[in-house]
Amino acid sequence: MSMVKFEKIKRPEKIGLPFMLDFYPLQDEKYTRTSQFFKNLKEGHLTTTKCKKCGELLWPPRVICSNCHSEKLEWFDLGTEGELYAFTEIRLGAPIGFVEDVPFCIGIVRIGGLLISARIDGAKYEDLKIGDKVNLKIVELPDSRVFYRFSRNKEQKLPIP
Amino acid sequence: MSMVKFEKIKRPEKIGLPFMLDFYPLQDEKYTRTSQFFKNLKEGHLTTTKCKKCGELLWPPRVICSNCHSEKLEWFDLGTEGELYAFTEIRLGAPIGFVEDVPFCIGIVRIGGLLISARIDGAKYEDLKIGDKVNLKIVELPDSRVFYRFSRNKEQKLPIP
Amino acid sequence: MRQVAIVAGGEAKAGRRAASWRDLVQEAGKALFEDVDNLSPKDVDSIFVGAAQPERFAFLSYVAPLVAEHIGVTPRKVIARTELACVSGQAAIRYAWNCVATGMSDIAVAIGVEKMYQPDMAEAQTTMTCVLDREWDGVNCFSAPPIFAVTAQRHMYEFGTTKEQMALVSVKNHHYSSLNPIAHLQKEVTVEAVLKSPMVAPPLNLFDCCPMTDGSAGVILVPAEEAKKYTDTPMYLIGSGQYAVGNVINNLANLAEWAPLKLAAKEAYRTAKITKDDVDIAEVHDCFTISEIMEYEGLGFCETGKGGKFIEDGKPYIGGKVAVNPSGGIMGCGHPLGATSIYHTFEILKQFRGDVDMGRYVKGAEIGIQHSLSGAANQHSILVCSRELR
Amino acid sequence: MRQVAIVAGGEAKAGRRAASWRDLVQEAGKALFEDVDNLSPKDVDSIFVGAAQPERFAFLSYVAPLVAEHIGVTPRKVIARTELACVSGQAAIRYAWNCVATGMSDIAVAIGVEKMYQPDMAEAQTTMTCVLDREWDGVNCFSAPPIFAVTAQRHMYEFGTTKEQMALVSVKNHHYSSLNPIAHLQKEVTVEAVLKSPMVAPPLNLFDCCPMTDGSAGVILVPAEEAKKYTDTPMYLIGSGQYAVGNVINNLANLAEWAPLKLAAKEAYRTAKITKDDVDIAEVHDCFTISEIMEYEGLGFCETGKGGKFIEDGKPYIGGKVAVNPSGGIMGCGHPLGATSIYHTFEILKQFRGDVDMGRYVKGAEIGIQHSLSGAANQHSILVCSRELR
Repeated sequence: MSMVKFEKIKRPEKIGLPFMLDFYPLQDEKYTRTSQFFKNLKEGHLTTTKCKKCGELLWPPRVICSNCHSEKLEWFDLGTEGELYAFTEIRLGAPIGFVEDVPFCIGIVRIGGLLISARIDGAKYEDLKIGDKVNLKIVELPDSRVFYRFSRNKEQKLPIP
Repeated sequence: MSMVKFEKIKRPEKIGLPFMLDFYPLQDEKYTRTSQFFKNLKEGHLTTTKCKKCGELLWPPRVICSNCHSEKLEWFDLGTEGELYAFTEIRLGAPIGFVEDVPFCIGIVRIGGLLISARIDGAKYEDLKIGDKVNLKIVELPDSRVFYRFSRNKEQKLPIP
Repeated sequence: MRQVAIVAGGEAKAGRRAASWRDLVQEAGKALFEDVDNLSPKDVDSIFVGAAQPERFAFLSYVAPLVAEHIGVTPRKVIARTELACVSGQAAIRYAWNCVATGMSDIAVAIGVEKMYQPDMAEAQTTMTCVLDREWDGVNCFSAPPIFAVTAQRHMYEFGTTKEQMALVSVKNHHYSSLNPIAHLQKEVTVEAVLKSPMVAPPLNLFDCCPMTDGSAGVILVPAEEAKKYTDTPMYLIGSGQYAVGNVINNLANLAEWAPLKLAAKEAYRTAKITKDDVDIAEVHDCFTISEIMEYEGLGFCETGKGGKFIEDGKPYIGGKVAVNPSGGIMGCGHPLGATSIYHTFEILKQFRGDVDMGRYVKGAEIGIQHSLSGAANQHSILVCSRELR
Repeated sequence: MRQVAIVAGGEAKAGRRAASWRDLVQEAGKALFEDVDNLSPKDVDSIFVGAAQPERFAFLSYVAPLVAEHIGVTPRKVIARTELACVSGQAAIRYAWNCVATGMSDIAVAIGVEKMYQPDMAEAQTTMTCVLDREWDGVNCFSAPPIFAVTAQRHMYEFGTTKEQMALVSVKNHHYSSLNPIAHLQKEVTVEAVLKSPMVAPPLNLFDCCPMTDGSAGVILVPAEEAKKYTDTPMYLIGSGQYAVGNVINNLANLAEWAPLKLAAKEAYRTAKITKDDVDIAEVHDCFTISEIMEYEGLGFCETGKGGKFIEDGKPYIGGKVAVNPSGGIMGCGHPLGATSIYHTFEILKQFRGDVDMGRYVKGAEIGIQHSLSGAANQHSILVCSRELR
């Protein structure tokens, strides 16, 4: 036993949030052919791809129409007002990066003919009901990525500072 | 566009090394039925399980013999001296947690009838050859976990401070 | 093409286990071969491993050879892991079945494993969230409880299903699991206790949700004509159905009605040459109470929207119209993702053998179905098992 | 039991792509259906997805339904993902084959995808390291280059194989890939350039190693008797072999001789009713130069230990004893893990059709094998493809 050498080793204690725990999509054109979606979002437009050939509205955005395999797609503006199709509130079990936000509402919003999941800001669960109008809202991450949320109209109607 | 609210959100910049990037095994009996292996290691013994029924030496340690399915296993001391069966040196492409150590040698050591992979300390690639004797060495992590390595005899023979 | 039988099963105790994934696999492997005569690991030529996310839950990929190695099998015909989230285990059985049917394999093990407890449960929750489209739905925290919460909300909204009806599923399944020694949860609950348990994601309380569970279970498949060499009580695979629509929330068929389940059931009954009325035991995917209610509907046991009344009327109990989850289901036994379908398939074999506590025994059962769903309930898989070769 | 044919293939350009995994899948899907007459995504009843580690490389699990959704397929018979590390794609084809053979599926897509480039390459390297037993070998940084480095070291030690012989593999495969428009690397290399390239893990230089690659490729399988409805030039699956020993380093058969490969090859030739001498094209797993050398040996093209001399003597070139990796192999085309075997299977179909650059065309080929290995080369899988139904 005295023959065996023991050595203390060190390791980095903290690391940046790794890719495999970072929910927000990579938005740079180095990583995705649909980076235009995020450019549009930065300008306040929630868009998706629509097939010019067969007319299919595709969500999430595509590079090829999954209905007819055409590459002729165009960006379609979904507008800024949606309607709550369903919702809940995260009270237990949030993933890393969202634990600090608990409780918060999430829901499925009917907008522009689609059903899109999203955070619903500006309301508690008890304040919401199916059919409520909600408005597009855009959040900016510290690293300059963006993502969409919705907020209940009440919040939305306040003047933006 | 003026209707759309923009909001900056924050996220934690650094997190502890998550489980899914932490190579060293969980050693507590809350997580493994072979925690005895690590207790033995803390006392300077590299051990594994041996089947009392069929005599099979099992690596890595088991709770059930994979040869005869007996649960009657005993801890077998592999000794402290091994022989290099093969080796290389990590010069490019080390994983997270080991990047700082580059370059370092790793190898396959013949010990106690087994072939065990391990870090080989105390030598550069050019210093080593197949058949070299290497000695058991135990490293202690900041969180009190332990793991085994081997080192070339030369290093081993130095008095331990 | 050969017909195929399951001749043995084995399982580790399910639960929050002080054990690693490889400990669990060894326990299931030992139990599996103790359950069969004249057959050792060395006779097995193929292994089909069901595992959902070992890459994250266990920081380990390529688990199939490690599983083989730990239970003493040397695959010389077929080996791979199958992943279909919560249905990974049934997918493994399905492929084993096909490979034995074609003759590519003669003796196959299908074994599932999942180790879900890890030091940081927020990390495990993160992992659960990448089962939905991580970039478009997972990012909004739609993991299992929230997607089934909105499903329940829509079912309540469209059909008037009540929280009390949902709670009855939890009460029933905890009752049966209290009689099942391998179950994760072995305590009965009351409707009141369900309704008073902490709210996870409204309208789902904690006892509307299955627990996080560690576990492993396996079965052995052989050609039907060989089955009696190994056991007096084999179980035959006689049909199956599977159907999937898109998993992105926008592309789901409907939240309140599971069309893919209806189509999978239709195909399962067609291929097995049975009707819904022939089903004696249904081991179904009760990951949440609302799921089982919608499965009564989707499997044709009652009309769409009437699932709540179906349990209120006592129909899915042993002695009722059809025994649903006499094992205790996922709600009571737990949900070690890659192993769940295999635990439930083995349950049907144990029922056929009469090898269960009499308080949860379905006497005289001839046909059992094992149903699993995955993702946002966009995909449904059904196996039809028969006590007799048909 | 039905015989099975591959009637079409499609692939995304392999490389360091400015594209997400879902972009790649869409590209492969479009190419796949453009390669076949009278068949649209809506005709496909089953999808078999090969993917190795999307949970980590793409932070996404349960990719099978997403792949289906993105290429326009609604699976109504069979769907799952298969994972067997670098062999995930061939495992997908194997299951598709069995399911079409039994009749569970009539028209199946097997499609593989892997997106390997991500913002932090050290994170990707970490992910590569959990393919070996993470807790006992991965922890020591035994990922792909080091395990093949020690393999090369032992092969050199036991048989006198030289670095120059290994470099010839890289030279050959880069030459063929320079003629392959979908290949990741399209520049030729010299022996000198290989030997002077940066040392990754001695004795392996950078050009002894395949690159990290993004890619996706698919094939369509139908019953042999239906094949001519879709194409004049189908390719038939006529045999296969697979063999695995333990993946923990201690439990490998031997570093310098791949016994599992020999056993898999024997089974593949037996089931296909051919001998090694019938093989015209061998698309083999040249993840490292040493791998291809050991595959000459394991596949029976030369004696054990003589692989180095085999290439020195010009035998594995087009016009030699057997055309090995006329696609450019993994070395030249790249290695998007879950898609690799499918790229190579499609290559054999293109060769049979004569649909490749004449500089890498194997004229008159009748039999092609697709070999893939995984982990610490503990597992080997071989598919035997024939231009004619046999």
